[in-house]
Amino acid sequence: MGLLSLAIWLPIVIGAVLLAFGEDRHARMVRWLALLGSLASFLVTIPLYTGFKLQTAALQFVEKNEWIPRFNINYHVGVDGISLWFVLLTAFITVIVVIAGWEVITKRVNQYMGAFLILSGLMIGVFSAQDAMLFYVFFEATLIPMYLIIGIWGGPRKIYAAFKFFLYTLLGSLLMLIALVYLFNTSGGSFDLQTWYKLPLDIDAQSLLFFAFFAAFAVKVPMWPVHTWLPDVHVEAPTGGSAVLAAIMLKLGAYGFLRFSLPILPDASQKWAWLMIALSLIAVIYVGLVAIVQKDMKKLVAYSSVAHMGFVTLGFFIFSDIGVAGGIVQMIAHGFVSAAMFLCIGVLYDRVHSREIADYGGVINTMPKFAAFALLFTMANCGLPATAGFVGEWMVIIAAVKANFWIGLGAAVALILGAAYSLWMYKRVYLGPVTNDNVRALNDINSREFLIMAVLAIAVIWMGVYPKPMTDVMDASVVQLLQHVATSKLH
Amino acid sequence: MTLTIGHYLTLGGILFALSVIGIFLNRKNLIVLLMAVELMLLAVNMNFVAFSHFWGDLSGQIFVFFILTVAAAESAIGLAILVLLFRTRDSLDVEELNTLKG
Amino acid sequence: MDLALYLPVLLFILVGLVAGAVTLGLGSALGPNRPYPAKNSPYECGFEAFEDARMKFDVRYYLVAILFILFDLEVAFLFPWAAAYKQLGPVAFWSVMIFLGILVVGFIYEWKKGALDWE
Amino acid sequence: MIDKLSWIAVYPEIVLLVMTCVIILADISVKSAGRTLTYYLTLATLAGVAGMQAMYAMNGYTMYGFSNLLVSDSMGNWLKCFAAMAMFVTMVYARPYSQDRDMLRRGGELFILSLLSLLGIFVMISGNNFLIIYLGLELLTLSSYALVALRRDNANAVEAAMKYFILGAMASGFLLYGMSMLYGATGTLMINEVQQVVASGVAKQQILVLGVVFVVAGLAFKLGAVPFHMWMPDVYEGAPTSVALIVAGAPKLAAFAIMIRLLVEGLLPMAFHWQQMLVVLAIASLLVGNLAAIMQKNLKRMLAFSTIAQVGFVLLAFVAGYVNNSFNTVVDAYSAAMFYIVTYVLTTLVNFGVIMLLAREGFECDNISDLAGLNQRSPLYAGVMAISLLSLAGIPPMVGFYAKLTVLQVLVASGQAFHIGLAVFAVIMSLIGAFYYLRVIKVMYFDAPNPQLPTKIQANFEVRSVLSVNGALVLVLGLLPAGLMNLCAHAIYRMLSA
Amino acid sequence: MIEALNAAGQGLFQAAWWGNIVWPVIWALLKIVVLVLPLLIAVAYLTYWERRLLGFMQVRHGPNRVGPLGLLQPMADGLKLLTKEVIRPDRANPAVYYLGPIMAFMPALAAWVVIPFGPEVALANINAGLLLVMTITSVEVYGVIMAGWASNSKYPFLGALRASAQMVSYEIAMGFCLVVVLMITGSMNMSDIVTEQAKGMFADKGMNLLSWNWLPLLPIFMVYLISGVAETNRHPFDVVEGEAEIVAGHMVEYSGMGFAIFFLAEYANMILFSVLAVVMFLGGWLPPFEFLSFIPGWIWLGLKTFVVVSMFIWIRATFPRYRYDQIMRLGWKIFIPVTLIWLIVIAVWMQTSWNIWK
Repeated sequence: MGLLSLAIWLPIVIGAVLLAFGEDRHARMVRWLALLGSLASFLVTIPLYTGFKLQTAALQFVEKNEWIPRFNINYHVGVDGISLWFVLLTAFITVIVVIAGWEVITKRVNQYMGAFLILSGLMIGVFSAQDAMLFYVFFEATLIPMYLIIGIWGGPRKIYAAFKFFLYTLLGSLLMLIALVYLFNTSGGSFDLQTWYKLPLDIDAQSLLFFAFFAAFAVKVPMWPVHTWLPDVHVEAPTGGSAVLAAIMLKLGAYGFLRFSLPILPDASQKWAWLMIALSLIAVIYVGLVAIVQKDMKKLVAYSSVAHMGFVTLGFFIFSDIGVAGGIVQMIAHGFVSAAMFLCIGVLYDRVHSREIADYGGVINTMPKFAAFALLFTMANCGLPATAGFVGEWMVIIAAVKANFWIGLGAAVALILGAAYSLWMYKRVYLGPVTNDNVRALNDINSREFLIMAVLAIAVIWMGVYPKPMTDVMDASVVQLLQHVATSKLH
Repeated sequence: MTLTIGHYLTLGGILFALSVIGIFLNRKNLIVLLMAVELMLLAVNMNFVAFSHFWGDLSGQIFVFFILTVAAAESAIGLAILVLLFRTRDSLDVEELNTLKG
Repeated sequence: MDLALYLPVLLFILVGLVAGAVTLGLGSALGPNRPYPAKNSPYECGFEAFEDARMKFDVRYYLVAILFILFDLEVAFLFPWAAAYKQLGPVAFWSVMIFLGILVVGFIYEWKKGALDWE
Repeated sequence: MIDKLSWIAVYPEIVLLVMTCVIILADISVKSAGRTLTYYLTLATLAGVAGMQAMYAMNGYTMYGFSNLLVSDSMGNWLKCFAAMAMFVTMVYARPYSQDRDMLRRGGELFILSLLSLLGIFVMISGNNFLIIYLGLELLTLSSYALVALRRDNANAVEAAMKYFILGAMASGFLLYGMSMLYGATGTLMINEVQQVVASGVAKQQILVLGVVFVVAGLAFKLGAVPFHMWMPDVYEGAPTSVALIVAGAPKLAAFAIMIRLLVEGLLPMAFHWQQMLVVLAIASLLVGNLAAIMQKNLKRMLAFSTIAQVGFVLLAFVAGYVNNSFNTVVDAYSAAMFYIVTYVLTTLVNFGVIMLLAREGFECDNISDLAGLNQRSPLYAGVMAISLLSLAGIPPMVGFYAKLTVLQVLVASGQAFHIGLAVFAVIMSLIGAFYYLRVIKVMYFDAPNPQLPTKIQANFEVRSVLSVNGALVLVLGLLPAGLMNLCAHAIYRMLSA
Repeated sequence: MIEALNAAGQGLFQAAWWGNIVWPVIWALLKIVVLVLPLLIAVAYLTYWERRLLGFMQVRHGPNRVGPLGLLQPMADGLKLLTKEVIRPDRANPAVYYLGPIMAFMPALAAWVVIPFGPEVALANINAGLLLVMTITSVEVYGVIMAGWASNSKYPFLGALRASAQMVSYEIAMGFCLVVVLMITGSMNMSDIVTEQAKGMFADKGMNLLSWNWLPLLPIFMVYLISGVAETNRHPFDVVEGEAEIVAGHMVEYSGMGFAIFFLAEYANMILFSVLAVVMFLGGWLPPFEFLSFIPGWIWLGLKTFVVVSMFIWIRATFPRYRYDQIMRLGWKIFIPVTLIWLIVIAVWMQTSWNIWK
């Protein structure tokens, strides 16, 4: 079993083992086991980075075994520059989430931890699958643990949220399934992505397929106007669920564009790029505006996620190396930042049990350490230089300006909006005098929370200051991707 | 006028149609329903015998033999269920078969 | 097969029916007809008939009817076999032995289950 | 003289028959409330027969017996093997439930009739002649009618039995009428001869079409396709759950088999006609099944409508088999249908197993709300149920996903725009389907349990272990579906090339 | 002479196109009348004979006033019944009420169509004779059920249920008996059944008597005779009309000719079952010993039938009445197993080299 398989299956197996613990009297042991498991899973992914060969776009750590020979479906996994960081990010965030749920979750701990570990393995599977059906299986399977996480440990309207999440994403992916099957048939019986990259397709077929993929990935990203599930789900999901959702699950969609839409359907991508760019701009500007007026912190961050993901898709569909790379960097940065933002809200929510901005004020007075971290993450969220958020956003804006001034201008406006809602929220929640007794009674973060915050803070700053390791890894793959996009597949 | 295969088939068809109508339109008595079911099988027998004669092939008549058997077994079970039904609800009215619906 | 041979059968059935009907008709015609309510009421030991006579009755009668259908059918199955038994070899023998074997199993079962008891 | 091969071909059936007779006689002396002896003999028989069928299937010979009346081919053997296994599992689940409901005190009819219906299934699957298929079918359905009415003091059960009986008898009538027309058009009852005659084009087309129409209608009745589905919800709801499972499980395999035998082996040259009918049936089934299922409060009724919807998918696979006189997708299509039906049965067993497990004495787990908080009462059973429901919804990595995938694949592969449209339609319908399956999961996981119910769920060792294995199989086959898929493909390939 | 008559008749209608249809009908009707009239007389005198024989057995006279030795008694009875009122209860269903006795009477007559009076001498010497007998006699139960149901009165209803259940039960045993006879004969033709009995080891030695079916099929013969008694609801199986219990069973409400027809049907059935027993088991028209073959066959048939009928009456005089549960027990738990076992015995016998029915 290769390293990559280990990264996929170790958390799943550990998660399954956790599920076998029936009752909550083993909670303590379950927590430690989950932590050890997630740490182990994270450690397994480290060699993927250290052993990764730069300057090549080829897949690495490839494993290919027969899985369903009847449909020529293979267990084919491998990472390239695009997916490597997501694998690491996933494993990393899982550790954070396990720690974050340490005390908060008291009922059915084993299922909570197990679900996150399994989810982590499945998402790593999505990022490393090189066979379309394998990708699809992992992609869909992630819905199940997430559905349960939202539904069991979520807020008051959890059921609505869970259904909305599941059915929205399922609809999209079912259409994608037909696209996959169609590609399977036209490629003469293969689900292999590398084969599909070489597959000639006429423009009509490409367009239809493009929209089928669009249905799956745009919902997942989520792009405007199919983003409406996200705020609902974020509001109701438990903190850990929100963090994973924002940090990783949204990336599955954007990653799908890179793996499927762009290289398989270059002509359709070019043809419909205007639409994608338009939707992305609407996302960043309109959704940014929507975010400003939110009264609920989680909703605000959720809308900000939509806006940030708009940057990502914008970067992708400009088809320049800096744009695509910027999008990817933005995704990773957003992974850290949004996870951190949700965890911050979780810290407050655990104490006050409210997410209304109006219920807070002057938190900095009672929780100084926490407020400092929160400030850092808020800055990162609005893309301040030297934080993680800066790098990706600027790369995308530069690419946009190069391509078309007006697009660039729109993106830049979005940056200002981002600053506006992030900082305004920070001001209302943290700054100023203490407004009510709830806030007065707050205790500062404990060592466990401090640990999480610190780790995330380091990551955010490091990404902002020294993003080279990331861009180095992805360069070759991005170039190759753009070659795919540039090569017409029309016969 | 000589009898052709068509006559037999028409008769079979009429019987079959009658039984189907009997099953769908009958709203009064379950026994009639059971009789309609039997009539349906008889219509089929008509066809089989006619075709068997037409082709000079005995297998059709063997089929009829078995259909008759099965029809008897079927009516035995049908009657048994009917008795149970009558015992549980004192009525054989088709309209009253409405506890199960959704 | 000569269908003409069956003409007497049909006629005889008709004659049977007609004979019955004629005697009955003669009886009505020749006999007096002086009805009155007491005479025309159903027979009952001395008192007025109450409730419908077509009442619920013992379920065992149904059971007998159902068992009869099944057994009579077995007999009907045996008829052609028996008619041809002389010409057929051991195959016929064994197939009917299997048939009867299954029948016997069912028979024993219903016997032991008390389906044949009338006490 | 009957040759040896004939006997070899039906050896498992003979064993089943003899053992059934033995069990009938043995049951007379059984005194225990749970019919212990009958039960274990039944299980042993089922296991033995399943094993024999598996052996036959793996040998892969195609044997014709009794002047070609019967055929024992690898497809049939596998189906029979699965049917026997399904019956085995059903019996394990059914015993505690039935015992609680006083269905075993008077006699072991539950087991005996189940064995007889399995024999009917076997005969149906083996039938190479209209007569044999009909006889098998009747053996199956007659046993089923009696089974449904097994709780004779329960008004619902008896009403369900009556409805089942009337509609079932009518279905048989339709099928027979169709068969008589086919016989009239071709002059033979042998399925392969029918195909030859039809292919040669001598037969009268109108009579043939009439026959096909009635045969398809009869089959649709048996499968429960809309608009011939009326009996299914009532039977599922009214019958004792153990019997509902007997009706819902193994017989579906037989229904599939006779579809293959009649439509594919017998009437492939008429594919154009029956496929048109099946399209209508499939669309209606998907639509009605899924939409009606949403409105159900009764769990068993919901499962009935979900079955109807699943049947729609199976029919879709048949639609895509033989398109434009091309045999390219034939194997794919019918093996997809077979895979679908086999996995469906596997999954249904889990559903009903859990329902029966939860239904304690005096309390039926009939309503969806009765499952509330199952996860808190027993994570294992909740998990097993969730897996099976997700499988029915077609969510990977459950096996139901691959079933849908194979059907979609063959629909798209047939290359017709219309078929791709059908695939899209089916997918949208399965999205609706996902909604009501998820609703059940929601009830199990998100709702609080009814405080009146015991927190612990009692189950004997057999039920626990079989249910766990059964549920795990839904998942494991989802992770590694290759074996079963190949098996179906081989079976269908051999059947078609024979 | 008969042939000549037939030919003359044919000639009579030859000219017309419908001659081919009408003459056979008339001819058949003539033959039926020739058969039915003596039969009805026989039935009438059977009642007389029954009463005389019973009287003799119970050491009393029986009817002896009307005519010499009371020989006109049946005529007087008939006349009396004919002039009695036919009552129909108000609640009764008229059509079915009147159809009941007719349906009971018809099979007792119609079954005679296949009875052979000599070699090839039968109204309809058809191949499916045995089957026809079985089906036509089964119809009788309809008469009983109709009468009981149509009367819409409790006693007839219960009586009809009992009677039909009983008849139906014994019909199974009887059916098995017929199957066994059929097996060893290989033909459903009644004439063949008789002629088959003329073969065999003893028949070759002139001892026809011992070659008849009754000997090898003794248990079947016994079952058949007793079933015949039960089928006709005769004593000792006459609980359906047991006076002490349910008055007169399904015929309670009938009076005058309605009752008379049931009565006639019962006696006609007695004769029918006797003659069937004779045909199937006692060699039909065959003489018991070869040296007696100068006596015409129909006389032998009549004699044998007379003996069997007398046995019916003898049974009545001898046995106490059975309880209903005993009747059912006898039918289901004794006769069916016995016939089944003997069926198997015969089947095995015929497979061995000792088969005497080759």
